[in-house]
Amino acid sequence: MISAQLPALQVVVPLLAAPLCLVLHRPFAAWLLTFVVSGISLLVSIALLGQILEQGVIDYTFGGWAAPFGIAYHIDFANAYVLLIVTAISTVVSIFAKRSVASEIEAHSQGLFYTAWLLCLTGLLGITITGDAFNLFVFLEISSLSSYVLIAMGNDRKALTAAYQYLIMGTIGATFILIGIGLLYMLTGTLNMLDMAQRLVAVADSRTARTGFAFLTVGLGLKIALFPLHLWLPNAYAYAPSAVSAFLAATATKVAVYVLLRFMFSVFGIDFALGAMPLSTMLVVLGSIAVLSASTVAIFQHNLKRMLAYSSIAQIGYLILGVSLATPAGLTATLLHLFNHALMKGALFLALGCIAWRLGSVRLEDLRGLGYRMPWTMGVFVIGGLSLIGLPLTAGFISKWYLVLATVERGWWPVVLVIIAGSLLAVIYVWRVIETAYLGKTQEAVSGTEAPLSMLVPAWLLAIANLYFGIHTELSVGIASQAAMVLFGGQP
Amino acid sequence: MNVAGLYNYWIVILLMMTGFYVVISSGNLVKKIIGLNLFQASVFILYISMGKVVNGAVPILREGVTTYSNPLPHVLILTAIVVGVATTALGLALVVRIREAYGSVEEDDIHRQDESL
Amino acid sequence: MSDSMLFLIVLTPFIGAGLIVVTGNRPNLRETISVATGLLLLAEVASLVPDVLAGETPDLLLAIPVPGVPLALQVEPLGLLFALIASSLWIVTTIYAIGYMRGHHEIHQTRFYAFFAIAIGATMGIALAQNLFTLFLFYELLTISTYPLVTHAGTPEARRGGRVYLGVLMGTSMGFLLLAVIWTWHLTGTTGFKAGGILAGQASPLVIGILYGLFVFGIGKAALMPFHRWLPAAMVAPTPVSALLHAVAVVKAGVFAILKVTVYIFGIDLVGGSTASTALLWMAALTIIGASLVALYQDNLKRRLAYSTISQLSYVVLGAVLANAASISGAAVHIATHAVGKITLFFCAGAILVATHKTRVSELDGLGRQMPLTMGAFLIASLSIAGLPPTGGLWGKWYLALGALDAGYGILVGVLMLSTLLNIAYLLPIPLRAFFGQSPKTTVQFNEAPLPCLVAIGITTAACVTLFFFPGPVYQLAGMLIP
Amino acid sequence: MRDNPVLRIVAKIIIPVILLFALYVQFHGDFGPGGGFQAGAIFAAGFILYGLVFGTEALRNAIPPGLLRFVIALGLVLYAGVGATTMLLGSDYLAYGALAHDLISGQHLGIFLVELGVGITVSAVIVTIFLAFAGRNDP
Amino acid sequence: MLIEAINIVLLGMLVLTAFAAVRLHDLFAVTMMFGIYSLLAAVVFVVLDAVDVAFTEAAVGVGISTILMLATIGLVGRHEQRPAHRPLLPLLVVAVTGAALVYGTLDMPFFADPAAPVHQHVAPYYLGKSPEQTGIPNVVTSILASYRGYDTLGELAVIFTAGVGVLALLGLRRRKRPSKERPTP
Repeated sequence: MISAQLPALQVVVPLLAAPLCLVLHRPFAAWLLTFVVSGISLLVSIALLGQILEQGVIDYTFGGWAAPFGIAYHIDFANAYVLLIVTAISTVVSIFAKRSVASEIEAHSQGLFYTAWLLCLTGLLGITITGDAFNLFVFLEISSLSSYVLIAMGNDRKALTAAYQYLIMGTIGATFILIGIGLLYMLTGTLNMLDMAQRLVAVADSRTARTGFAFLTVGLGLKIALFPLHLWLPNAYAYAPSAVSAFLAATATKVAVYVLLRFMFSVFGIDFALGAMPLSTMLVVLGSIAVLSASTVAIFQHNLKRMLAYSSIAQIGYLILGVSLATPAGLTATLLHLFNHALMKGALFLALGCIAWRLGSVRLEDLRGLGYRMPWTMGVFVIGGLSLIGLPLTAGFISKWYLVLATVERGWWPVVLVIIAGSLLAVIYVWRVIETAYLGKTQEAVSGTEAPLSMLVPAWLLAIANLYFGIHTELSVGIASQAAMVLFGGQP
Repeated sequence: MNVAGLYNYWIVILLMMTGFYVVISSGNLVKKIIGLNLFQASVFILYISMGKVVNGAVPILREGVTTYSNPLPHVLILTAIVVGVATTALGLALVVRIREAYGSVEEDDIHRQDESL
Repeated sequence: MSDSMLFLIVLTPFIGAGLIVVTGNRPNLRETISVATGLLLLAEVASLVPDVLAGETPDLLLAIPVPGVPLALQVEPLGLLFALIASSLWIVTTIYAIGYMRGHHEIHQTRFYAFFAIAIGATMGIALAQNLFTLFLFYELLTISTYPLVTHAGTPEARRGGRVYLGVLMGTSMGFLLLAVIWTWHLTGTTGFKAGGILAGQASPLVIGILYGLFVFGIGKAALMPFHRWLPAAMVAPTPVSALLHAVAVVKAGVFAILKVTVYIFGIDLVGGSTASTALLWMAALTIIGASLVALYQDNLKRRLAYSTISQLSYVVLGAVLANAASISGAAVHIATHAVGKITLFFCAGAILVATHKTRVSELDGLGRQMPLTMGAFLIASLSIAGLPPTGGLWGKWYLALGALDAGYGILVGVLMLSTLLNIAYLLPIPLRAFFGQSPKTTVQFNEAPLPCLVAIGITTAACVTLFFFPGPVYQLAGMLIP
Repeated sequence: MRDNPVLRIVAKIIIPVILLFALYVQFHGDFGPGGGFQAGAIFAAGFILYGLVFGTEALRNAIPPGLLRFVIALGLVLYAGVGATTMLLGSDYLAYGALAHDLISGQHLGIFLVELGVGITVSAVIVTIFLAFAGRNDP
Repeated sequence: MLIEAINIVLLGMLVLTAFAAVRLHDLFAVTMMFGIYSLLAAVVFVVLDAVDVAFTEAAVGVGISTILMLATIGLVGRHEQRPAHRPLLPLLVVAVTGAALVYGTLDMPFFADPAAPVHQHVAPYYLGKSPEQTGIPNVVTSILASYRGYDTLGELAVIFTAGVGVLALLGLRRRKRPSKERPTP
């Protein structure tokens, strides 16, 4: 009985927890609730994945109304996979959050912080799991609004402007998506994605359909921070509370990418999305520019959170390149990197969180000699960094292997060069940090010790995950390729 | 082609773009939010327009009425309006805090202050 | 039995590193462990010799990160030869390092020994790699584990050197080598080393040419011009590092990898026939002559030796690209003979530094009378590098020359001759000035370097001479490459 | 204007009317236009008027923050709780049919409850927002 | 076509109000324009048979949003700085977006066309089945609260989020002069 209700529980548990968290209000209680609920969601998503491995897709209808009249969930490998990423990251990071948040946010608003966290989780899960276009929009707004709040709670006044900028661009994006959905509804008369996909076939070759697709793509591009729509991202990640940077960097853009894929492959169909439209070429160009320009900018950042933010923009470029290949291999590479990048960015941002907790700063100059004062923290950073560069035995290498291979198969040599150039630039901006931390002259004045265990453990969990999924890839590659096949199969 | 049936949409598009223009052109944080509201309100009109049926009636079922306008867009927009006002409230709260932190709500001033630091 | 031995061989140095870190605060114990690890490692490697001579090639699968791309080890003659050289010289170097590091009062000695051991572990991994992926993995690991050794001093100069080192090595490996590996996999569906090569008939000559170029330049550790800058930059490292890693382990790993790719990925027929090979031949010849010329003008002793190394490495590349039986085995032999010769030279340079704090050739006048043993060893090693009897250096050059003639490149013999003259020109003057030059009036009396250093120098010098009279074992292994 | 007797009298009379109207809108939504959201807005308007006339301080003292947070949460919990109940009763989330013996009355009950939930949270949130903004006004 | 005539007039007035909002630089006046805009929009909704939406738009647009904006202006000042330079890029963006939309309309079903897909597929089901399935004559309510009740739950969560956000950003305690946030190091 419970197993039949899992799809609803996946979203409803955190949704129901949010108001409780608001009432509890006490920092510790709120944190505990957040952690437990994240954990439960993780278990649920694992169970869902298990069910899908057995029985293929899962359909769930709300209010007992059959689709397309009611709202329906439709879960296959693709979104089960993303659900797993989101819940896992939320669980790990929420362990970390306890001490980190305590040091960055006043006690009386921590309850609100965790409430917003739960809402953000709810939103992200809702977006990922739903099979209904408008329901997607609603949950998109839940996650967006809550992430504006989370970012604005950073203790630097720039966090406010960053959140505002994100709010404006995010709302423009959401409105574009609303327009896109409206046009699709106008053509098909339905909001259920499956239904929409079937009815769209007849009317796909219409100017309205193309416009709708264009608006959806631009709107999602804003959420994905696809170059040149990325302007909101650097400050948002740089000035948000450390835990939030880690959580959002590892999940938010990933979910948006998933939605884009869902619309491109499942609703419109690969031929319409990448065949009929010049989109593929556009994506290649934008992705390449993103990789090169953002990586270059990252080299010159002194605020390391900002550096990682730019690196994220570059990594999004990789994801988009994989999509633009329009081959199963390319899509597999994208989905795989979705997961691996969550691991590496999570680890890196958590490491910075530990540093911020200890030094109250994440500026490069302040890291001199930190390699000896915080060996464990820097250890995480090194592993994450090597994974970002893509050295063998790290998850990053696996991503790069598949991405380069897919590109070589397609014979797009210039793109291969772009990918390689990107990872060489990564070497530079990662090594700046490592060199400063280990070879920089230590100023004796600051006596630093390690971050508390409750922060190191989750950081190391992710670091080890980076290594594990660099060696044992049956799980990650397996599911990613399954998901890619599902998406290529057309039906969500 | 006969475009008489589309004039309505075109005017709505003009409205949308006016709002959109206010958002991206204005340097005042409050006015941006107002622009956002104009933009969204116009999108609402687009949705409602597509729900209209000639000689249709308000979709509250009663005897002797056969054609009703399409209620679904109405529902969607009810939700969208609420989402919109929620965004507005949050945005304005941010503006208030920014004003307190920077003493200004003009983008240029704020940028200048951040640069100067 | 010998299968699991492969894993042990790679694992041993890492365990050693761990123990070294644990015992960091008790130097004597730490260094005893270091030496013991070396001996154990050599024993393990030696235990493989019978099997290999019997023509077996034990292998071992560790993991499969990417379907069809296993992480696996396998021993074959060339790898065994390389492993033997590296592991045996490691012991000698450790003994030397004890004297050097203490005599020179270096900081962070634990870190030094630990990363040194890790670097050796990576070298073993390269030597025993069963496929390109495994090779690439340990290749990168070697780069990273040697970085802290290069930047050991932590001075701005060391950091600058470290950047060049990392930049060139990682740039080439990620830019070219990884691409080459993935491309090979795309073409053949495997990355395993196989006798006779795997690429034959898999791609057009043009692709083969490009691919071979990617490999040869991608393996930046071979220091083929124009990607040689990292080697002089690495000379900021303490001398033992320069001696073992940048005369033996790292650079030899490079040329070894090229040899292996040539023999087991392309197959010598493919390379011999490929258009790219001619171009690469000239690139190698150019490096041989060019680096020697540069070496002539280096006053800093270690830098001069570094450029000499660059030139000598291209002998091996030359042998690989000539790709016939004689040249390949000549290359293999040269790996061995140059190793002992060059490490001796570095030992001497280090000994001089420890004893007199002198780093410049021009300062060495008359030193021979105060440090006769050191300078004597230097003389013999110089002869070995130049390839003159009574030293082993002769054989490598001999077979290379034969290979060149077989391949119909008579002119390359001329190149080898010319480079011999240049070797003499930039190496022999040093001992000569030391023995017969006028020592400056300041009559400071220097002593020989610490005993451990001298012992090490003695061993390697002896090896130089021994290889002249008994090249048999080395040649036997080398000969097995091309049945 | 806080010490304007006429205004205070009028407010005293109007506010209850507003609240009543809100309730009407809340429960008449099934038949005519209206529903939880509009009702909540109007209901909140009553409080806001009170705050404008008698001073936000008075309003703030009337409703302690803890209570406000509780009410905000209450509405959402009520709505989500209805869904959870139907789930526990063995049917899909928000399938009101399970709430009563027959579908129609189940639907009625369910819709009544969720609309109520909407009304509660909406009014509480609006009052909160009003107080929060007004709180910034004080010199 | 009386409806159409009214519609055109209303839309025309909307355009005028919107343009006024663009031109004006006194935020108080701009807010007023927005209030009027919402009111007109509400009337348009009534004309288009969307009474519930009209009701809500009136309550929200004219009511809550406008009050919020006024409150904000009261706190941050009512005068907008004139932009120094002519904003050409925004104009371009808007032009392109608008053009794309107009292009999109060309294959749209005509306004109020009963044959449009939206009136054929899902909506008829609601209009037909609502009475016996939910027993509620106001189809908007039955869809809102039952057929798509889950959306409404989400909508409520959005409102809830806004409440949480405002509490987090502004708080309820009356604070004296707000302390400046710590500037970046």
